Amino acid sequence: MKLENMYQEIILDHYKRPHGKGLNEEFQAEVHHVNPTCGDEITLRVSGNEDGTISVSYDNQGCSISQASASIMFDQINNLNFEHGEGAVEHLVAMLQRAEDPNEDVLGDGIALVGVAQYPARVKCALLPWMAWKDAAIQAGMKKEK
Amino acid sequence: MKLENMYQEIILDHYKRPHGKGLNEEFQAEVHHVNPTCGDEITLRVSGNEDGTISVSYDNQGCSISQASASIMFDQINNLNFEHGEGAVEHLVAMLQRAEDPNEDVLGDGIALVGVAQYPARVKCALLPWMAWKDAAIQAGMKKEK
Amino acid sequence: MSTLDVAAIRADFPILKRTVRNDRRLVYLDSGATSQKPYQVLDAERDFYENHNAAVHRGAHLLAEEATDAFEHARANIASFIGANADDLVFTKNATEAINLVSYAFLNATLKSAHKKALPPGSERFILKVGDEILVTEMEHHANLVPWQELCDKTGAVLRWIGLTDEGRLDLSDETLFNERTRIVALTHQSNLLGTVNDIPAIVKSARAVDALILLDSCQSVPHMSVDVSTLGVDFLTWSGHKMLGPLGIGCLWGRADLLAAMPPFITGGSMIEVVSMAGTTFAAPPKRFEAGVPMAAQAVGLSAAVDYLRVLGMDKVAAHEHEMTKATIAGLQSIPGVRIIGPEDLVDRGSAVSFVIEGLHPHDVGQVLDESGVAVRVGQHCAKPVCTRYGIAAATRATYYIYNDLDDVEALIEGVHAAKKFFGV
Amino acid sequence: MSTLDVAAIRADFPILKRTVRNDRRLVYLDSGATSQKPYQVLDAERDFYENHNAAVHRGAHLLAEEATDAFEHARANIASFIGANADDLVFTKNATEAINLVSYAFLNATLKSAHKKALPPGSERFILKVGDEILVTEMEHHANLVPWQELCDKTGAVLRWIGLTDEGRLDLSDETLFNERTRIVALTHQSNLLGTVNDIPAIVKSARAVDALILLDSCQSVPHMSVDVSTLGVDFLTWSGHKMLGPLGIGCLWGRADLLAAMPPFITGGSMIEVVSMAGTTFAAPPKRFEAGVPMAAQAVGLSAAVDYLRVLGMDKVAAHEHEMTKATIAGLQSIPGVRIIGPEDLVDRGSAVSFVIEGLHPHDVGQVLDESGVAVRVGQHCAKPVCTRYGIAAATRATYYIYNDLDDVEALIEGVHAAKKFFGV
Ligand SMILES: Cc1ncc(COP(=O)(O)O)c(C=O)c1O
Ligand SMILES: Cc1ncc(COP(=O)(O)O)c(C=O)c1O
Repeated sequence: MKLENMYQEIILDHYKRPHGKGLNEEFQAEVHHVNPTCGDEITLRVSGNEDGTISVSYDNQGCSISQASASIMFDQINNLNFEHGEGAVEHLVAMLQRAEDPNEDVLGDGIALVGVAQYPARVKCALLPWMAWKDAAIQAGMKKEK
Repeated sequence: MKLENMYQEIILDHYKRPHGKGLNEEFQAEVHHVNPTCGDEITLRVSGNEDGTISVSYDNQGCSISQASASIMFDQINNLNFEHGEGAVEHLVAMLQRAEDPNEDVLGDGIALVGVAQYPARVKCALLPWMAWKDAAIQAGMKKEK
Repeated sequence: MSTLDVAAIRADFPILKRTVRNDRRLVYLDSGATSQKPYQVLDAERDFYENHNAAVHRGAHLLAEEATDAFEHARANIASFIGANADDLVFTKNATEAINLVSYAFLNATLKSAHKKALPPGSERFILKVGDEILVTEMEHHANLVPWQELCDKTGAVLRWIGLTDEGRLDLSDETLFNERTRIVALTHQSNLLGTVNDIPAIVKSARAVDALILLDSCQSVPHMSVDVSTLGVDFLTWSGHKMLGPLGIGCLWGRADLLAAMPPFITGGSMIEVVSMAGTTFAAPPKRFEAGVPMAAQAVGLSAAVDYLRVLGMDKVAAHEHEMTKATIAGLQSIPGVRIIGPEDLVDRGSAVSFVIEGLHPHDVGQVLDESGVAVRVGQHCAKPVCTRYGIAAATRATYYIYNDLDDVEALIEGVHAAKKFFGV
Repeated sequence: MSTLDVAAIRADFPILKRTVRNDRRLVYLDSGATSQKPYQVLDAERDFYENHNAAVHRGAHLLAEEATDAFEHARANIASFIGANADDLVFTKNATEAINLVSYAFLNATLKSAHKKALPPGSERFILKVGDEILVTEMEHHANLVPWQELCDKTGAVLRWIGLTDEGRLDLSDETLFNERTRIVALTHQSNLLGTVNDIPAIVKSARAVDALILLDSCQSVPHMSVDVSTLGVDFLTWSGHKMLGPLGIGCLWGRADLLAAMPPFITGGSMIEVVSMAGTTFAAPPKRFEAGVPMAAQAVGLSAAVDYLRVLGMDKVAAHEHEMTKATIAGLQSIPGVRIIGPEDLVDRGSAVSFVIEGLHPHDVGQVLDESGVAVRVGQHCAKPVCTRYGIAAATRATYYIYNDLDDVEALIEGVHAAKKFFGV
């Protein structure tokens, strides 16, 4: 069974005991992203910290992959600045859609999502929280024009 | 060549020297029928005579089959009553679409149209004037309710 | 088991010979989304292309004649399958377009009337006033819901809907839903998520009492049971070819002749016209009025072969066969702790779509484990999000059956559900 | 003769092996109506059905993944054929639907705005006021005329058109046709009756000067010449798969990304939504927003194979090959007394559709004699009645060429015309 490649122990752990789930009262931008075919949903809020980093909070429902991915995203991106956060998102996309080798420094437990790449229909589940973060951060004006 | 089956001498004669072409000034109903794929057109007028028969006149443009058929229609139907005229129309339909044996008493030169049945795309051409007559006669209220 | 020789049927479907993940045999339980195609259908379509291909209704040469003949024979054959006349059957690209065609007939009649433009005699039935009502149900597929929402948004008509009981049936207790403002009742024959088969005679009676039109979305009925418009009493029937062994890219609208004749066109262009000038255009009679452009003739020929295939099996036998599998599925699922069936659990007036959720497990994950063992089900909202909302679920796992399935497939499903629970430890 | 190996090409087209009336070889000169299909296309479509068939974008099982992959790869490949991004290519059932999709974007934006309903940002470009103008030409196929007439009938916008010169070209002398009321210019790249290839840079310049959108009907250009949207400068491109070796039942709309994003949907239903409730619905981004219902995935895969086939030949070679045949046809027809060519007789900016009439002979009769000798041409109004009216003819005979034709076919046509004259004694 290849199933264990996707559902690694570490993914199931995040799924069962998600990190950072629950919305902060205060926020600068809130987005609601959905995956209309399967019903995954996430509400995500961002607010800027004084040091230029971004704090994130979320609430969601969905499959194990999207929930674990949200938990991992929280670990990796919370309190990063936009540039670093965006780098992590890009890196996840590269790993899932272009089979690039993952970098544990950037993705943390996210490297365990590598097995998802074999199931194109699930890639969207894994990306959902990360894309929501990027959208929210841009809406909050945290992307600096160059 | 089967072509001669459709384009019998008698058809080509009607085509080159059509009978009754030209519209009467007086009429009770006028219809304009077209065959939109090929551009055949007919304008046809009917008016009732005192004896209950219907006089018909027409002007048209189109292929040899539709023009010859109009000329033959004029010969066969002009100054018939609705019932007899409709009978002739039905008989032509039966010959062209259901391969029924033609009756020269009813169709006159129209029996020479029998070869058209082999070319389904042309059946519409042959029927056009006859259908126009029927439509006009009905519009003029010449069909009696039973 | 049953009335169909499933082994013989399976031999006609090339895709069933392939294996899927882990070299498992394919257990295809997603025919509700689209069915597989037998050789007979694929061969008919290919024969059209290899021997008779031409643009239909647009030429006088031999190929054009043959193609036109094949296309119109297909129309007549498909029409006769639902007890209809060829002239009253319109080909569309799918059921979705067929439903939109009717909703846009209302829109276009309303607008043309407002702008004092020519309309066919009888079109008053399609002219809406602000406050007129469109009645749907809470169990509609998005294809039979969103077009009516859109129509209301653009005309000031009001969308109303028949709610659902906890058992997954229409709640017909509110009789005021049918009233003198109701212009059309659009509902599904069989719910693609719940499996419910609706009581059409009751709906027809209520709709007729207020002189409303009735559109029946038959996507999930025409492929699975005997449907005869000459006795159903509805005004429009819409369905897709691809769910009944036919090719992708073809759908059907049947309409009562007087209504089709009274409807303005939807998509306009070539082949649906009578006389065109730069200043204005007059339109052909139905069904051509609604078939602008070069049509999907090869697909019509394929669908006609599909109809022949089903006719030989017999639609009553098809329904009986599916009924057996439905019964076994419901019994099997009921025996598993934590499984909740969404939709009727009794077997009366119920088709073979069986949806369920498992306590503590997301359908996507259930589907993945099933897929790993070769069982293809659909997971998600099934284009029926309001049904999910009604039953308090985000999504569901759905098995749907067809003529090539049997009780072994049911067993594979039930085993897969056990495996999923085990894998995730719930 | 030329740049293409016609014998090798012909071997790929099964239908060219059949004989027609009187056991004649098939001389197919009706590709302008629909082209024939090579094995490669038929095989690709069949492979999809036999091995990967499922409803795309609707399932998580292996087949659904494979089908979705095949469908989206086809989209990307077809888009790249015209120099476009996959996301900007919408699949429709034919070109006619593609054009209607744009005309209905105007209608729906106008109505939703009037009813104060949600519209995508940027949709102002599609909201019409009474007196706004839609500009077409007198040489349009009905598919690019009637939808705009209908739009005007329903909104109070005004249809204007660019007339034609006696030579069969656009008469661009009236500059006031492009003015500040002009909202969209919809015209054909190549006339299906006249063969004229229009001067798109000139049109683009005039349209841009008044900030009008431009829709290019490319039904007769994409199959026959190299077309690249990244340099053309138009906003929308519409064409049909079946005229370029692809299956029936699929058409394409390419649109500029910002414009597609600003357009409200046309046909609504499943797969084009974001969130649905009984109270209202939000829509997906393009291209999905415009692809409601289960799409024609097998046909997309077939069309992708067609694009590959043409790419290997090279579109410049295809155009050069057709040019040779056009030249021979015009010369051949000019040498026959009583023959009048409808459309440009010079060979500059001219495609391979050659239409003509014969003094004293109706095209239907000409076509019949040609058919008897195996030559399949189209006769009639070619879905372009205003062009017939403009040139004072009731109908015309038309020959159109493609990659599987050669100079022998031209000769067969010319001989057939002589035979027709002889048969009818004119
Ligand atoms: C120039 C032109 N535009 C539009 C169309 C319509 O294409 P379809 O009928 O495939 O929608 C055609 C062909 O019929 C055409 O030649
Ligand atoms: C009940 C029902 N209605 C409508 C549809 C829409 O059919 P299609 O997507 O083929 O247009 C479907 C299937 O998707 C369905 O199951």
